[in-house]
Amino acid sequence: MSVSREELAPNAFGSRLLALTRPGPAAWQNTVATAVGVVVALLLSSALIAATGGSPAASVQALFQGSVADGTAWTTTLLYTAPLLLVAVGACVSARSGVFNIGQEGQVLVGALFAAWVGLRLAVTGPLLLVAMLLTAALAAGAWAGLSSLMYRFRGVNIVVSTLLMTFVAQQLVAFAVNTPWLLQESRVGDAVVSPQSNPLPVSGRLGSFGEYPDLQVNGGLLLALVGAVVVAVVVARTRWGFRLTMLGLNPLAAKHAGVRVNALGGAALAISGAFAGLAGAVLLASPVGVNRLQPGIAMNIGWDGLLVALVARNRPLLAVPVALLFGVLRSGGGFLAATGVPPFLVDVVKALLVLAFVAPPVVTAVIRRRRAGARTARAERRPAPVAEEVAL
Amino acid sequence: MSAADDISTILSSGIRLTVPLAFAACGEYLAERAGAMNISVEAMMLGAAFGSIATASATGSATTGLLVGVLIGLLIGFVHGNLSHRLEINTFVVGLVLNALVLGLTSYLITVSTFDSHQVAQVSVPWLRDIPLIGHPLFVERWPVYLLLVIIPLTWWLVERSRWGLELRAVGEQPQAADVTGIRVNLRRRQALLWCGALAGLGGAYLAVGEVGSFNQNMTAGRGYIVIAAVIFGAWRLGRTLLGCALFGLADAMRLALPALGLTLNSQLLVVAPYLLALLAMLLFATRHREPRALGQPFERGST
Amino acid sequence: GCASNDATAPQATAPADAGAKTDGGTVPAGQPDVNGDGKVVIGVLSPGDINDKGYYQSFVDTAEAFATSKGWTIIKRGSVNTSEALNAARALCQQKVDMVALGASELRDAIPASEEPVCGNTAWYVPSSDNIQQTPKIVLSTDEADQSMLAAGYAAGLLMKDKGETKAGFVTGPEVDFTTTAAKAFKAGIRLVVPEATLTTTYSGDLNDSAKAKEATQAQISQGVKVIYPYLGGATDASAELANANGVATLTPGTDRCASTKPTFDISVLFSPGDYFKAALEEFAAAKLQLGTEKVWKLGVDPFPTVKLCNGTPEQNKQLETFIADVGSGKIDPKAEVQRLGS
Amino acid sequence: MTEDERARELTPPSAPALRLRGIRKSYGPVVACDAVDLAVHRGEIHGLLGENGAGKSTLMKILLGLVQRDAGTIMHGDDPVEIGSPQEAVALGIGMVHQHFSLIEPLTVWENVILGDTGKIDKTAACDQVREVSRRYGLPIDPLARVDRLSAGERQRVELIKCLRRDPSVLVLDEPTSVLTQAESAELFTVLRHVVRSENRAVILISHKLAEITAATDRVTVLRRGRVVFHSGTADTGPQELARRMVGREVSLGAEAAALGMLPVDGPAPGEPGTPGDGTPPAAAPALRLRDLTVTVDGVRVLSDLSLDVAPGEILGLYGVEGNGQATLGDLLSGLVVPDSGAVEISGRPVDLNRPGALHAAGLGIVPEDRHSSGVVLDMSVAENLVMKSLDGVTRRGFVSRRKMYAEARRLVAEFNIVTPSMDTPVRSLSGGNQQRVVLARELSAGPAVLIAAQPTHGLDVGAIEDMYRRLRDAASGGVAVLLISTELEEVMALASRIAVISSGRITGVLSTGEATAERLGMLVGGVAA
Ligand SMILES: Nc1ncnc2c1ncn2[C@@H]1O[C@H](COP(=O)(O)OP(=O)(O)OP(=O)(O)O)[C@@H](O)[C@H]1O
Ligand SMILES: Nc1ncnc2c1ncn2[C@@H]1O[C@H](COP(=O)(O)OP(=O)(O)OP(=O)(O)O)[C@@H](O)[C@H]1O
Ligand SMILES: [Mg+2]
Ligand SMILES: [Mg+2]
Repeated sequence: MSVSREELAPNAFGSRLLALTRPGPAAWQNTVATAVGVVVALLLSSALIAATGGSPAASVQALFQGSVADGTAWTTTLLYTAPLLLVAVGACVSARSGVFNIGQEGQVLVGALFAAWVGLRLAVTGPLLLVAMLLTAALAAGAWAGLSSLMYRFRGVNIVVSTLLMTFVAQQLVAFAVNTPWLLQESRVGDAVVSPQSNPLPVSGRLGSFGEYPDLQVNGGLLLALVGAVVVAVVVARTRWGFRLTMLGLNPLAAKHAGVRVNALGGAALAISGAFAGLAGAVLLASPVGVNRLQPGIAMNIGWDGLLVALVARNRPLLAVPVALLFGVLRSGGGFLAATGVPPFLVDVVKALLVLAFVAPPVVTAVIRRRRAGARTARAERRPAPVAEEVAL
Repeated sequence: MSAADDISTILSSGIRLTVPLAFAACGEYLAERAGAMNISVEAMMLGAAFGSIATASATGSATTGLLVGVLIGLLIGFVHGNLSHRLEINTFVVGLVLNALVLGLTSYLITVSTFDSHQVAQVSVPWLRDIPLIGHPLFVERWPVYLLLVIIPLTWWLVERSRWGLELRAVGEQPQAADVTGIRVNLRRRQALLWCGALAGLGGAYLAVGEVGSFNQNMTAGRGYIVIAAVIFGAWRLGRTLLGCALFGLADAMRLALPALGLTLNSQLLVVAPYLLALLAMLLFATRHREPRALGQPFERGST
Repeated sequence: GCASNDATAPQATAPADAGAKTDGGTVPAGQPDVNGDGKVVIGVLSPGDINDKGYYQSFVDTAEAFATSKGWTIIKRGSVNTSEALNAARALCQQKVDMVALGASELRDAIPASEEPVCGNTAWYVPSSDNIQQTPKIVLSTDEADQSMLAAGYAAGLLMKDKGETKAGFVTGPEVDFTTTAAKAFKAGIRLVVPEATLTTTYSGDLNDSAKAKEATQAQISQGVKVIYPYLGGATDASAELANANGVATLTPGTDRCASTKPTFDISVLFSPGDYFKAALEEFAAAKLQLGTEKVWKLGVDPFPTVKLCNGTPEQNKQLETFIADVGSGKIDPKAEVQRLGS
Repeated sequence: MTEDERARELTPPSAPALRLRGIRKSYGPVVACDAVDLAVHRGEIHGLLGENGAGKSTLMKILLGLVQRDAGTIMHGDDPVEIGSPQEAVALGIGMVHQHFSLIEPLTVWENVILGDTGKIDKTAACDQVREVSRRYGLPIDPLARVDRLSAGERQRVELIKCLRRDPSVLVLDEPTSVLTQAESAELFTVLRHVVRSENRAVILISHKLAEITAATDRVTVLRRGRVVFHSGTADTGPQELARRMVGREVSLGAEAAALGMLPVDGPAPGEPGTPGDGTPPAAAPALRLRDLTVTVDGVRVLSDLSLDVAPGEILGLYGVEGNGQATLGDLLSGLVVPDSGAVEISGRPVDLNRPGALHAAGLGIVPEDRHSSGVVLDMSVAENLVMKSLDGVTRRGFVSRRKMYAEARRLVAEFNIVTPSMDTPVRSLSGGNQQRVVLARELSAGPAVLIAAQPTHGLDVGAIEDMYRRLRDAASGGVAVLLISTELEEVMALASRIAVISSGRITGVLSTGEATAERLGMLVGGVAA
């Protein structure tokens, strides 16, 4: 038996940390490839702006102005970051368990729907109302995602497909709720036109915040999301539950074999991911500065983007924090693009290209390495073999 | 107005709403049989719709537009294929990103440009169009509709009868086994995605230069997802998949025509119907036994 | 226990009478350069597609044309999600605009921003149907959809009567309050002329899905409808073209498109937010725009809203003019007429 | 063997049908083939012998164009050839029956047979060809049947037909007998002999079983760690020498014979747990009792009324040909499958099979058949893999204590001689033998009353196999009831005191090692009750 590394290093955790900082050749290549990818993504976006008569420099300036230039801009950025991070953290949990949930957009909506119902209809006052809203949103969206898990468990319905389809169901559900007076549609005042939206939440149903707008104001949702990210990171990395979750994700059969209740655990992971998305929905609804009404468009693609955040962060909850911030920056900065004459849709293009830039490199470097080996093989084929002495048979 | 005319109207309308779905569904069906689960079909349709109108507007020829639409579908299929079946990036991730990218890009471009409206010519088949009930719906259509008469049998033949299709099915079921038999698994999947791209592109382009004549932001409005629902609803059989498309198309036609006949239905329920039906189909008929076994799973030689 | 929905309704607006509203108001110093940075910037937000060649585009186009003529800068942003309205408005304020103009009342959720310090030195222009609460920071511009739609129906009725038709159609997007009330008033207008007329209303679900709008239009045409109102956004032209091809008369949703050749329209219904906005911009340029006021646009009193026949016979034109004047003079009460004939 | 055949074998035709020279292939640091020379002649069955991982399959994949070599030449007749794809190999007349995965189950026989061809599909012609080939070689099969409805033996026939239809001059079979009963193996060898003798083709038969090589081949080449270490006419050598060449050291054909795929020359030493009994279970109360287990999958009875008792301290061998329900039994005892009816009792107490982890909790340890898919988590560390079944022991208030985990892992690594660079090394980068030791260490560390070892030596080299045998014997002598599920006759003969034979999901007989002869077992395996 060889001497193991921990025997030399009394602090095993420290040595693991060290190992993280010591990049292997693959990590180094990945970093370079990612950097190249990001540059390419930005160049492509600039080319798009230039080709359509805009100014890339002005666009960058606008993005900067709108997202991080001052306290006000930061406030908006953080307002977007919070739900993005919540969705992403949830996505990390399900992805860790090997379940790919892509229905977050719908789960955000379901969360917002139920939070709105509780906020507007439950005769609770004070901070309890907010707690009830958040809890209900998480439970409802968790159950919604859990449905996909049940469909898989009992009928073998592919989870990716069912979570995707359920998104469209959720959209119509919300549309129905805000178009139906006995459900959540806003009250008619006099004979005024009513819109497909709910009444605004009472003040007690809104999230608190720190700091005074227009200076930097940190919304309560962000705190919730950060706590969520840390808790999930610790739970996944350190607890028995997290151990089982990781095992399930890496090898479900072995996990089952080791006594893990795979269906329950996988279902729980999916439900938790839905619950986080639902929380994001409630946070969007109860934003300390916001519309505070349930509207069909309330999810604002936060669900899809949050999923992308998790992908870019490679399913690591703590890494998702800066990535969610980056996506928040792009969103809030996008609001400033209009001034440059560049359509804000540019942000969607940049986002998609950036995701590719982050997701592709590890795969690409792996393939290049494989190709190199292949190329060597191809060259070797041209070379005559060393003639071994004739085998007498 | 007679009942026959009403039926004829709804039928016509249903056919027009079905055609773009049917084109794309033929493509998606073939791709899924090869194991390539491809949610970028929405991107293919939308990109093609944009490209076809932009081209038609620039060249004045709707037919050229249609062709360019097909090319754009092919391009997206090519990109998807190379990202997920050469570089082995998760196919769902690629699909999501492409959908977001194309939606963003077309919305961007339509904001900075304006296009004239163009439509391909209508064909009206003499005599046949006078058949009661189905004559008008079936025989007075924009000409690309009749491409379906070729594409549906061709798709069926390709999958069920051609050697290429046999290999596609092998690749969709047991890629490892197909590999040792000498079939290039990822190449076949990329080819399947090209076919899917071309047809989804045709569907999207038809929607733009056949059906509507113009492009507006997000004009496919989720039709790509309906196509995926149709393939699932059809349990990976071509006939049933097309039946699904027709069902969804007709349901829409009914929804749009019924008010004119004096009836109304809950619109949310109707919008959501395709997705609910696909989910129900999966729940009721245990489709897991019909699903290509390697659907959505990447192939890498040497892994089991 | 559960609260009723209405218990949570905002305790708003016992609608004050219009006179009181227009009286007050403040004229911010330095108009049009409200924030005093030496340049005039108008920020426009629109909930719809600002290239729809119709309602939403007209607003932006008007603003742009006016601003250009004055040498002002304009920032325009379309397709703003209602849930994003507030942040979008703030972004404008941060960019030091002198005026924030909302393209439609759907974006009313942006109004709270006008109270925030970031938007301290900005004028606000808000189109409204009458459920938006007046605040000292905003100019409201109100028209009653009932009036223009009733007149539109009246005009359509005139065409139908002369041709002996009784069937009219109304194609619109989602089935929501503003579309259903519009349909109701349109129907009432038609029935003022052709009492036995019927109106078919089809909700395609989406103001911009051209394919579905066309199918809805086609279904109505097949049912023998001879006048169709494509009350749509981006899908308007597709629907109107189809109607043209079938010899069915059409109306415009908001703008004057009598000159348009593809598609052609028979009736222009003018309630374009751009036209109202232009008036406000003129006041703004002349430093006379009073914040905290509401301008109510009345059919028959103001130049807009109004309805005109593109190829009307003198007889028809005269009847329409009379009707509009009667509404303006109060001889006809649109609300009551809609109540009476609209259902 | 007739005089005529013997004569032909001794004077092979001058030009080999195929010759490999200096073939080299490495996978990263692992050199799978190193300067391999090999010549095969028409009219002979050429045995390719080597331990697991010696590079046999790799060499043949190179020949088939599935893997590109790093260096070397392939001579077809007198011409050097490049083989870039299986199609090119087919064009050169090389056909292969693969060790794993090569039939597409949802397709029909004829579709599978023509898969990999080029040109238009002609169903009628394909079916006719299948019938023709199957008649010619005596391999009856329905060309229209779907492959997933066929038994293992029938599938092997399809593979053969698929190859033979293309009229190959060289036919390669990679470990073809592992899924076959003795009768089916005999049938296969008859066909091969026919192919070689009357049709003058060349056959390469790959195996790691000495007995098979000596019985069926004319000529033999031995590979060890990627190199050719020996070649000879089969008649000119013997098991002893082949074994020595294959393993690289002197081995006795007594104790180690089973690890080499030979029946032991002399039985296990008396007094050992594997002592032959009389076929009746020992008097002690059984530690493991399987009662009438029935499992139905897709309407097919995979296990029917299977009952077995295993006493503490005994090794019971469950012998049978692959695909007769052993895998399902293994899954059942892993908690992956719940039976339709029947019960499992451990130490006299029934186990609720619906509860995950119940078997483990009741004192059952298992070395699963496919360690990669269910034994270990390849991407988790050695330490994590070692504790994953006994997490409670290293957990405090829900948190996994790394200190305790490493302590436990270090203890097991030392006790089971697991060679690993560190506790944090992913199990993926351990060798097969060490991965298997990780599994065994984990299972035995829980102090089980019952140990199930399913194909425990698959893919291990002789040294690792011997180690495994020793540890199973030790476990038994320590009072554990061991159920050894194996397809290797030699293995069960060497280890078990009683042998139960499984065929088509039922036990066809239980014999003591003393009464078990290859013939009697062969009949039981074929489903004939003895
Ligand atoms: N795709 C691969 N990547 C990396 N290493 C490989 C790969 N295929 C085989 N090897 C390694 O090459 C060596 C030879 O493998 P090969 O499959 O040729 O052995 P074999 O003699 O056929 O063994 P068996 O009797 O188990 O079939 C082994 O060490 C194996 O781990
Ligand atoms: N898939 C793989 N990935 C990484 N390394 C591998 C892989 N397969 C084999 N190896 C490496 O190749 C070496 C040889 O593997 P193999 O399974 O042939 O072991 P072995 O030499 O037969 O040892 P043992 O006697 O323990 O089975 C191992 O030590 C392992 O490090
Ligand atoms: Mg200024
Ligand atoms: Mg092998």
